[in-house]
Amino acid sequence: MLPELYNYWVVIVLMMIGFYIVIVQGNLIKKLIGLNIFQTSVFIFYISVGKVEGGSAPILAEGVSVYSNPLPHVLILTAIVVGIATMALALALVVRIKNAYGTVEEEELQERDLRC
Amino acid sequence: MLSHLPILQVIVPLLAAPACLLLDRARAAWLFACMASFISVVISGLLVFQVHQFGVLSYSLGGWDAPWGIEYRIDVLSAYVLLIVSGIGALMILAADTAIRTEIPSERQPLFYVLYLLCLAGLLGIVATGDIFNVFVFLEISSLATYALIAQGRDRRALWAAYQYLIVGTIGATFILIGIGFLYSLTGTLNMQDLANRLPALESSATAFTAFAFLMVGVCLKLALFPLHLWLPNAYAYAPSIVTAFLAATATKVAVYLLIRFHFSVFGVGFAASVLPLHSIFLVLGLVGVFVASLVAIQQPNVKRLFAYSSVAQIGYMIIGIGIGTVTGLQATLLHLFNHALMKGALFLALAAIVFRFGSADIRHFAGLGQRMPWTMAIIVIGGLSLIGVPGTVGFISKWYLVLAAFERDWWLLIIAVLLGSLLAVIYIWRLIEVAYFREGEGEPRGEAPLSLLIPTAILALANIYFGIDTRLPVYLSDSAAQMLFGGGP
Amino acid sequence: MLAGIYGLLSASFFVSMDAVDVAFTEAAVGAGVFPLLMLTALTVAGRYEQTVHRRPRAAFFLVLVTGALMIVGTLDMPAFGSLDAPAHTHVAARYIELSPTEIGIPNMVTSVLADYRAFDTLGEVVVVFTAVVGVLIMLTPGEQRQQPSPANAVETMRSHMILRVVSKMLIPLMLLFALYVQFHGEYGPGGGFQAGVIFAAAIILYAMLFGLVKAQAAIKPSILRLLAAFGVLLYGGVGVVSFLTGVNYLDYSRLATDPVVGRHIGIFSIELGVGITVAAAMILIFYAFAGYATGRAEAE
Amino acid sequence: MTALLALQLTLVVPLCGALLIALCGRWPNLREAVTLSTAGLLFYLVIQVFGAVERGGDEAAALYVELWQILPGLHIALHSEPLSILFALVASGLWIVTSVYSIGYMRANQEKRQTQFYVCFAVAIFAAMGVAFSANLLTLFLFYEVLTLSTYPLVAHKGDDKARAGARTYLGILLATSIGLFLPAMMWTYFVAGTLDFRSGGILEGNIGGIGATILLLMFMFGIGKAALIPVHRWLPAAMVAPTPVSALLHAVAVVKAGVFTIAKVVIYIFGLDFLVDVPHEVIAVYIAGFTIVVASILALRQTNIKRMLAYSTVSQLSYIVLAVLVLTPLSEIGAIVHIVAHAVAKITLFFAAGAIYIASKKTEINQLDGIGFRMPITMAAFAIAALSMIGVPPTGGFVSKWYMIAGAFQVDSYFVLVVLTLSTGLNAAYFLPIIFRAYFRKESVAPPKPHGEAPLPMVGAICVTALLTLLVFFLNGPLVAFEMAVLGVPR
Repeated sequence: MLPELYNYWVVIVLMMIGFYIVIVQGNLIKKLIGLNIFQTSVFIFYISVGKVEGGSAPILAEGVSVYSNPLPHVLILTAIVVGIATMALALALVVRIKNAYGTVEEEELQERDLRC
Repeated sequence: MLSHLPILQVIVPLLAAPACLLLDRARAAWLFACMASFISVVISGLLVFQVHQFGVLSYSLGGWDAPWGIEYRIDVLSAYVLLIVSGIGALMILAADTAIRTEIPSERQPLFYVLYLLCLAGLLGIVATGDIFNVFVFLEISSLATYALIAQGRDRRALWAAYQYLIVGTIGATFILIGIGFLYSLTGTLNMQDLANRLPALESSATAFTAFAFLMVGVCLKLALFPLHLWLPNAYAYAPSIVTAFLAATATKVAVYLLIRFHFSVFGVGFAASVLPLHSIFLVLGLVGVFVASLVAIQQPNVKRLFAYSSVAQIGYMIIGIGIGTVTGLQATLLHLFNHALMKGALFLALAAIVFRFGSADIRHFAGLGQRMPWTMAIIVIGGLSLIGVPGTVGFISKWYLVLAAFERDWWLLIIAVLLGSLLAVIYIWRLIEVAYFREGEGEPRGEAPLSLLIPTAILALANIYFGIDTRLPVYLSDSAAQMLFGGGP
Repeated sequence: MLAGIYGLLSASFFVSMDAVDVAFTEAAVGAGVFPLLMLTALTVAGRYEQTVHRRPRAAFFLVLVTGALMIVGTLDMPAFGSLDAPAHTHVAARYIELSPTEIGIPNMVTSVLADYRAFDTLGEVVVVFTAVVGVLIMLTPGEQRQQPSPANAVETMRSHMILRVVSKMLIPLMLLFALYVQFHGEYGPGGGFQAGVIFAAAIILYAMLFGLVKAQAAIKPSILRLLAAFGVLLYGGVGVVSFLTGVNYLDYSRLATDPVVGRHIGIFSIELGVGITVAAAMILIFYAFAGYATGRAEAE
Repeated sequence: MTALLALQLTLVVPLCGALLIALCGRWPNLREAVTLSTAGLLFYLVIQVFGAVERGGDEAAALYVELWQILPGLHIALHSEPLSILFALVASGLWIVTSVYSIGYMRANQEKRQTQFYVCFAVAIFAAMGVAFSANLLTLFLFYEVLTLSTYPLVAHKGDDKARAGARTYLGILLATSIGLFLPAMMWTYFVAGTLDFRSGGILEGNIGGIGATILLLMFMFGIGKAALIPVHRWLPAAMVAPTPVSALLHAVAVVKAGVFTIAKVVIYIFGLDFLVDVPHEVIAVYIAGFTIVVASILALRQTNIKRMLAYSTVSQLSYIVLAVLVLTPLSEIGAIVHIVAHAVAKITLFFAAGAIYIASKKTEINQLDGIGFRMPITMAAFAIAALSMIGVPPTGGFVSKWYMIAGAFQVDSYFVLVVLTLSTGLNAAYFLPIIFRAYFRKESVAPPKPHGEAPLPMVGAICVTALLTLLVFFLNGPLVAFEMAVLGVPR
């Protein structure tokens, strides 16, 4: 079973690293990088689901009978775009936060809020 | 054209948004947005009627039948929620023009309306679609719009709140995405109906269980179910008042809808019970949520925050309703969806009026408000009574059904707990009333809020009373929806 | 930088999973847009940081639980790459078998993306649109608005003669390539989104070398806004047209007498919509960030 | 006009009246005219309904109208039966008198916001009518709350800190009790009984037993805060800050009467006498009521301010009614019902008198009253009559009701009740007689700055009328009692 599933497990490890960073990191930008890793690994997970042994890219071609599953690819195309859109928004937020607070560290943010 | 209503419901606001950007003048954008949202109300009304007439409406996009194409599927439940969301959305946009005048600089206002419409469209899309991945896409549309909207609050903490919400929300969405991935790898389909047909065979599989778990956690993050509620109070407290009002009245409702949809329609009632004691978990979390949140609410100096916590508590009630696990319980939840939208809508809009006058919703501004803004305060009182559950208001109806459901189960402790919960509500409402009516206001006197803000608020407040007396519509819809959900698939 | 490398890595991974389209996109996004955004953000936010980790243990535990749950979840999953997994046999099978004849284009990803699940893609475009509006509303300075003057932070590269010459030649090529990707999407990997990103990249490069002001003079933000909105409307409009032809939303079959041709037209036009919106959005986002940065640079 | 129509109009008329009053606010005379005519019309309508009930038979039975169905099993419905018609008569009748009186009072006192005053008053009457004619507990609850909310502005009328503090206690206690106890008790009742309709013989029998019934009974007794049992009585003295006509409204016309009326309704039509007899420890409730009577009387004894003293006397008098209701014998029920009327007319007289004294001489303390009897003979005469009624001396209404109470107590030889009644009678005498004594048999210690006679005419007129009523209750008790027998299903 392990050889069959190792691929997923690798992905999961990667995913969890990202997740961990998101939770633990105090620096807002690093949080986002963590989030990005988290999401990307989910994409990989999907693509792995779509992989077919000995299949080739799902573009019609002569002499190819087995194609990989196009559906996950489509979903992930969408998901990637969603991800990058989220990132853009998040970074814009960070920029504004930096401007308003003068820092992008969670601790400092909180204490500065307490002060005012 | 009538046959296209399901999709029109979503694309009218969806396409109105970019058109709104083209206008690029606040007033024009506002009028346009009003038009679009009122059209969508009409559509949702027609949809309710159609569903009532012909039963479930299925609309296959691009002409590809499910499961190959994306299907829009309107049953009683979705029609009901669509009605709530679009109705509230329209009322809020009415008030928006005045409400944001003081809160958002003029050159940003057109963009504000664009985002508002996008958010509305996203929420409607989540409810209307019958395709589980499509849910994810529209969830993100509404979420992104929401983050941006929240960040528009004047207090810089709004930015921080928006960021937190963004992180939590994205994690939630990703969890849902993972859940979908598992489901797909297990069944090879994304259509809810199709899933519902294929899942029972795989009930025992660990993958199905994991998918279920991830979907539930993801939704509960969005739903701000205790203890995952931490993002909500800040977001509601610092967002522009109108945004708060809109979100409080719609976003959480849609999240509850998703919960119910996944739980009952996709996986089926039996599933959860077979793999884990979900209902008892819901009961416990709901109860704890009600009490903790209410207790915290009592100590809040900022009234917006106070009602934000009370929202968390109310969500607790809805979850309890699901946790009871009977038709009546579910009906109580559905009723509370409707009723809570009305009361919180009225309350937060009233707060918007107060913010409009005082610049913040701090409780010290409430001193002497009974004389200064009699109408606004009267509305707050009505909303408060409704929140407590006094007969003659909608709050009573939902409480009534909740207690009824508990009674059918002979869970006296639960009944007592629910009633105690309402007593906590009495306490924090009383705090407001006391300050507003029994304390002299200091500072220069300020007048009543402008009519453009007051009228929508009043409409909502009256709705609180009207639907507390004439309960036929919500009771009928929620009843048939609950019946259908327990009868099986969507 | 690291992020960029990570992006490239995952892209290459996608290739090995023969998801060329995804790989292409990820390459464009993960290695291109994301790091770029990061950098611009960093120029504003500054590099300074203190490394405090909050409640690492609790977090680690949480992560562990989640991971374990997922591992459990995978246990009952069909073996990796197995042919007969339901994922491949149920819905996807039809796409692979029938799409060439139904849609009549070789790239199945495109046909699924732009036809079977076209509505998802509409949603995707709207997401991009939402993001750009969100960025604009957040980075449009309020009342205290300053025009970025020629002397601004993003113009540091002016001095590099070689760079400018090279890129002068490069930029037109990129634009051409973008167009190719745009219209060739039906046959090879690629499509509206990728094209849009590349196009945007070209403009952004231009902006970096010749300064934001020049770039904004060349391509006005106001026009970009219109384009961004127009793309979405075009996409949605196609659906509306299919109403008028008396079929369901986004059903292209009646756009021409022959359904297949109709679908070609439909796909072509929506891909165009995607491309326009994405390109405009990306450029606008960059403008917003850069403009904000310079605005603050002057404020200090 | 059919009685059924009249029944519905009793709700419509006061509301329209309130609306008109609000519209005519700018022209005082017109406004007062509207008030009076509304009051008169309402009284006429109530008489119509009364007639139907009096005639009995099908017509009386048909006096039921369902206005609305909130949920299956939850109706807003009106019904008229002897008990309710009596309350309605008292409220609507006294409204006329009070309006006349308050016109005099408000003008003589140059009160502010008079329009608001009259509007709220009308709304309060509307609520009282609703309470009287409600056919089930839910309807009653709704109007009960309306009554609370509509009287709040009246209590806070003066608008200074003292008034606001009083109003706060008033609203706080009444809302808290009704929402915290009354509402849950109501829900409980529905869930066990499956209905909330008032049925003779009660609806709880066989549906709830043992200690549960006792708890439910106590929840009702304290939940109905308007009945002012100790310890939820504090709102009543607190509300004394209000202008005198309002005190009259609270103590005689609507509010407290609504409280005891509700308790009577609950005991008679929800529990049912026969069932309540079997309820364990039902006697606890009796003790609470008795305790309230005695303690409140003692407190009244220690008051120096006339109105506060009257307030405490009300507290104790209310518990007479509750006590009598809980003795659970037909005779005692009659006593209770008659006492609702007797106390109403007597207490309103006392308040009117107190108000008159205040207006004429600005005196509010008991020890200032030396010799007042010679300056204001009519007022004090009325005061004396009412006081005697409070004590229970013939020929006043108080005697009749007390008589039936004692008789009822004898039927079940409940000596506790007898002791309480005699004791409290003594106490009442102890705090009323001194006033009369001062008024007539002491010389004025200091002559008032400016000599004064009686209060303005409308007030004196009103006082005479109510005093007369106090006597009438005594002389006309026969038909009254016979009529009320129907409440207990005793055929006439």
